[in-house]
Amino acid sequence: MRLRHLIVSVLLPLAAGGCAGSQSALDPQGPNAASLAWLIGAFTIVCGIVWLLVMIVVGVALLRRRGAAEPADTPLAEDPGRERRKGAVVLAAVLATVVIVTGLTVISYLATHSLTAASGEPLVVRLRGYQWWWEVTYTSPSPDRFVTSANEIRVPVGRPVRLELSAADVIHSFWVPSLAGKQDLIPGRDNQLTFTAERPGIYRAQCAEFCGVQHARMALVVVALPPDEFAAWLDGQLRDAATPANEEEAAGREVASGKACAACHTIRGTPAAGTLGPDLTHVASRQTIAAGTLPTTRGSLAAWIADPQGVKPGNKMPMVPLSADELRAVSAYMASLK
Amino acid sequence: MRERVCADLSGLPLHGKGTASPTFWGTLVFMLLEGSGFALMIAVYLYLRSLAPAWPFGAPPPDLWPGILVTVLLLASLVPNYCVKRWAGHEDLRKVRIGLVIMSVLGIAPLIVRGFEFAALNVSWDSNAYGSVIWMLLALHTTHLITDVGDTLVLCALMFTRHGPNRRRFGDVEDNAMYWVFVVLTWLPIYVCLYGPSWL
Amino acid sequence: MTGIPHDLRDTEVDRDTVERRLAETWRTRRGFWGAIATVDHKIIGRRYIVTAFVFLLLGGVLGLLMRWQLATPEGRALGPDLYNQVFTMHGANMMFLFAVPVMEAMAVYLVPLMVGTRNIAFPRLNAFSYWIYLAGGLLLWVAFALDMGPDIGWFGYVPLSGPQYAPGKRADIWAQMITFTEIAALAVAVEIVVTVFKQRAPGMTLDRIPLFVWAMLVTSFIVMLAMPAIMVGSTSLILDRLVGTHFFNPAEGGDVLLWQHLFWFFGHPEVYIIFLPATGMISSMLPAFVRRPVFGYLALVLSMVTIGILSFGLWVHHMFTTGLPRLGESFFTASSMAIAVPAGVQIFCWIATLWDGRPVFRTPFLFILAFFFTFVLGGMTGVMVASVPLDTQVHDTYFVVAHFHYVLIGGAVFPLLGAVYYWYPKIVGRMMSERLGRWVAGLIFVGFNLAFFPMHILGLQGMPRRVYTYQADLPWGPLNMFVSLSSLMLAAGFLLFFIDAVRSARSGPPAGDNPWDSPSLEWATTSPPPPYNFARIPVVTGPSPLWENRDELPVASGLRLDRREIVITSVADAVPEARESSPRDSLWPFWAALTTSVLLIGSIFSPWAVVWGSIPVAIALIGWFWPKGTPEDEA
Amino acid sequence: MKRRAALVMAVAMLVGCQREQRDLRLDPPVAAALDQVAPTANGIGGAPPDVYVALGGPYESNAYNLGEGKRLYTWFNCKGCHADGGGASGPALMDGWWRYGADPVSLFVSLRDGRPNGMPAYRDKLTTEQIWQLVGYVQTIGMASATTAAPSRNDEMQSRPAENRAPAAADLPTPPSR
Repeated sequence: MRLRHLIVSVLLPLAAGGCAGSQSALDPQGPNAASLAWLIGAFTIVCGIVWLLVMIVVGVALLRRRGAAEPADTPLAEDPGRERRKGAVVLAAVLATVVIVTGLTVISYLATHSLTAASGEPLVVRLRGYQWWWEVTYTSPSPDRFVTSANEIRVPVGRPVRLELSAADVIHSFWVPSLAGKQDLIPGRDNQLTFTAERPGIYRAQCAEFCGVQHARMALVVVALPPDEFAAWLDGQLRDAATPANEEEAAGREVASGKACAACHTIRGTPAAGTLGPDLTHVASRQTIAAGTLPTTRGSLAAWIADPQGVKPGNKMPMVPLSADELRAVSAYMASLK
Repeated sequence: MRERVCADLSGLPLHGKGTASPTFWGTLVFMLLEGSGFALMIAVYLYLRSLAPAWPFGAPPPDLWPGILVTVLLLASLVPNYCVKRWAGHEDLRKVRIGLVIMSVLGIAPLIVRGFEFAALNVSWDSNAYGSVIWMLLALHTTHLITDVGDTLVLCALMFTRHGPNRRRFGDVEDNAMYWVFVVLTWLPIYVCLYGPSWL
Repeated sequence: MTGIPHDLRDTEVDRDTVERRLAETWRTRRGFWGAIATVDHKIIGRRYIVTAFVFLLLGGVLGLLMRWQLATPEGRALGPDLYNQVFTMHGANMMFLFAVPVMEAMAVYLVPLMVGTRNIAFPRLNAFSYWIYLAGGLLLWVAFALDMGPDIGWFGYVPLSGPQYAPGKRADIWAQMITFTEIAALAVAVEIVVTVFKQRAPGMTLDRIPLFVWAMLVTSFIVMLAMPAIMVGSTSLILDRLVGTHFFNPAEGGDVLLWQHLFWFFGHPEVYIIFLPATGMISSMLPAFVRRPVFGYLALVLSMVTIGILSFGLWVHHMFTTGLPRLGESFFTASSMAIAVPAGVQIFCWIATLWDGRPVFRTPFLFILAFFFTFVLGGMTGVMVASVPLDTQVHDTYFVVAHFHYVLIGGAVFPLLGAVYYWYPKIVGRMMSERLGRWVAGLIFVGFNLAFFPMHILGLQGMPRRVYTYQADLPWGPLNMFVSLSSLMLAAGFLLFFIDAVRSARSGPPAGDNPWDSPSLEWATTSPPPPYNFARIPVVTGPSPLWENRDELPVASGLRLDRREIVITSVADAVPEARESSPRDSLWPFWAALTTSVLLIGSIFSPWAVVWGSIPVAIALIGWFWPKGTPEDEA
Repeated sequence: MKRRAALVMAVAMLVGCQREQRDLRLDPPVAAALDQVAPTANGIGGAPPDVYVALGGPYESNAYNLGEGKRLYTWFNCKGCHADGGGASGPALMDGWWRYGADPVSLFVSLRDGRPNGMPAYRDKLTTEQIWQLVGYVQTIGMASATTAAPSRNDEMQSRPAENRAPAAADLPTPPSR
């Protein structure tokens, strides 16, 4: 596919990646996104040529009779023979349109087919959209190996991943442009999306359907890992939360399970077992917090806990009054939950 | 710009009848757009029905008698309605007056039964989507029923005033009769939706 | 009543007397109540146009606010709540209060003149339509001023707009504003259809109807078949929110996607409701600026009708990411692509018109050229989003924002601005400035393309729509800043346009009857036209009446002067059938609109408003239709 | 005339803003002040904090706060004991006939500190603002007539008439039709 490479190399400069991971349809990192990028390129070239041709003809039409015409000039008489010949040209142009449009329909149909055909036993991951975060559940043949996480999907490289999409409240849309096209998460309906990551890397994804006041801050990252690394990581996720390594972290655990935090969040291995917000058992192992809003550092964790409504106004996490010591302790504890 | 008179229209009537009347076309066009409203509402009904595991769901099927009575009354009203239309075409004031009185009664009667029909649906609009959509269908048709009965009543009153004997009024009566046919005909598919057999 | 002898004919007196008597019969009374009561399609059309442009101005300000917020990452100009209101207001305002109404407004003014009649059909309905439209617009904007502006997007997807996730009355205001504008649009559609069917000048057979009128006819039919869908939708939504029905509640047998089907069954034809009138404007303006009739009249008419029919078969292409069955989606890809064919026919016919023409580079023509450049590009991206797999990448991104602004601004607003420059002299009697006009066309064209073309790239780079901000580490910052700066240029162009339009009304050079030497009937009367439009009704002998009769216009006589009389002709051949009357001015449409508005606004708060509110509405309607014994009532 | 119109407009603005505005972030000092209720000795009724009055009682008439209150009612499983207001192991709320009265301060104290016979204290589970939001919502459950700011039905299986059908108590055993 020489043409494919050509198109991709033309489009690539437009797709600069950010440090949060690439989020661009023009920077494909998996077969789905690659064939979509190819399709975008093909359509762009065909449509571009057609547009250029039309513009050239308009330009020529204007230039060939350029003169100092005035509104008052007598209307031109039509020459029937000439009009007939022009009719034939117009008809030819219409036929050409039909041919082009049919051709584009066919390649689009073929692309649809290639997208739905996936090979290999997929990893099934349940993705549930909430206002304004994502719940990620890794399924397994044995129910005790289900792992719940949030705002980050880790996938093994080379293996197809089937996302089972559902929504808890309003419509959301999952879109990771570097790997696949988007698919909506709709209350009362179940959707699926299958994709494969070809290279290890971090790919940013974002909610693409307007879902309320914090639609803009509903992102997540897809992290593609080599299969063995993925398996090791998944085993790690099955474990309970890390035990505090020092006094400060232990104090933080007390705050997290005694204050309002525990009402909404689960930290496995502690009394905190709320199910309204993201699971925090391994929160520090994730790239971002608050659905892609801040990078996971102790400082940003503290900032987020101290003033969630200042960082992401309107989100469902309340501002829980904490003393400075409590805040320091709880953020230290959170940062330790690798 | 200079003008050259090339036609004299003074011989034309002051008011066109039938297809020469803009009101006729206006009524027709209103029927088209309201018809598309009915069609869409029925499409909503069929759509929700196609998604439901059973139909009617969450409620017993509606009682049939009020619906049948309304249908019979509406269909029966088509006969005097046709007569009124003809008499109006002949500009027979006395007969049109009688006909409009009959039509007023035949318009109000199904409206009264319609009140019982809502009760006979055996489901509330806020019970579930089935209840919502059949209430909406019935309410949509009832709105049309009310407006046309209102129109008939006003026309009836008008025919007994000094404005009655006027070709324009007879045209209005004809258009009103045409609209009544529309109201009756749109009822039939809705009736089938509400009370039709379950295999439908 | 007016002192005119009964049954006076225009054949019995001289031309001056005819004009004086007609002016007496058709005039609008002076003063406040006279202005409220008028049913003159020109006065109402003018109001409609001005109001729509005011909404354009307001909507443009909202657009600039959004660009201000998005110019830099993590912008702090507007908060998320206000931003969501602003983008919803921008979309709803532009679609429902500007784009559709302005096209209908142009038709209200122009169609009766172009078909050679004295007033639109059902002029009182026309007055009612304007008041309802105004009330709907005020409802939306007053609510916005009260921090009650809708924040659910112009498409109002449930469940976000439903009872659980949209507290308060914001969503209801949006839904009820739609009811207002749809009533107004449906009323105008009815008037246009009957005007075109029954009030064409004698001799204006189907193949002699001006193309703008054809476009409005097709548009009116689309309005009548598509708008009930949104009425059904918005009514269901209000019922869900107000009385707890379950149309959109999946837990009780409703369905979330039902809303999207209903919305787009209206929403896609809506695009053609905006676009077809614009193509009609192009076809009607083009002859004057290439000095020859438009090429392929029949092909143009047929392609408009085809677009009208096909427009109902593509709504699903707005729902390609909702997980509908693949086969169905492929069908909708094909139908969405197919509409490129009739659109192409129109483009090719216009180019064929240009080919042998002698171009006159005046401002309206510049806008037509800007239209070619931008609309064809927008059409190309339209072909791209029609493809299911491709759409999964660009749907709900800035690519789509770019696409539909290319189609709507390039495809509809450019022709509209051209049309304003073109028909302004007819409406106002004075020319707009040619010098400023060139600046306007240049600034808007360049500003538009600079502002919107980069959005294609932003979309492909992954920027979703409807986000109030984006993070600094995403690569979208520089382009967004560029877009925001370019939007200032676009805004400058519009500002200059408004300045020109206001200034020329007072100080523009007088236009004369036919400044562009155009071929259609509206140019046969004075500028601005008298209240009765034509002293004698023209008789049409060909598709370009004023070019075929360059010295003398054939007219018909025999109409009465003491009552508002128009000529009714047959649908196909325009053979005169009757001298029908056209209603006098009346306050009742205003009262009917006022009571209807009270009912509709009240029903946001309580279902009982429908019951009690319908009583004054009924009284107003009876007052409206009760005969008053005027000469117009004679038959 | 003009002045009167301006006055009407100003009043409308105030009403509209209060009913619909969304204060997404409550200042911590205000939140702390909102906690300073002065209940009477028997724990029934009392004086709301000064700041509550100064804000104009935003938790009883503001649509957003009422909607949030309804969300919290579900999230914190008030249903578990009170059902959808119909009452189960906890007392019914829909009848508006409450043991400790319908006074907001009394409700606030009930929620914050708990009550004997099983009502737990939510002091450590909810913030002050959230408790006030719940107070506002719970009041609408027991109302004799729905306020226009009240939330409507939820997108879920219906086990009670919607809030905007108040007085809901009368309609509790949903009749098959009107």
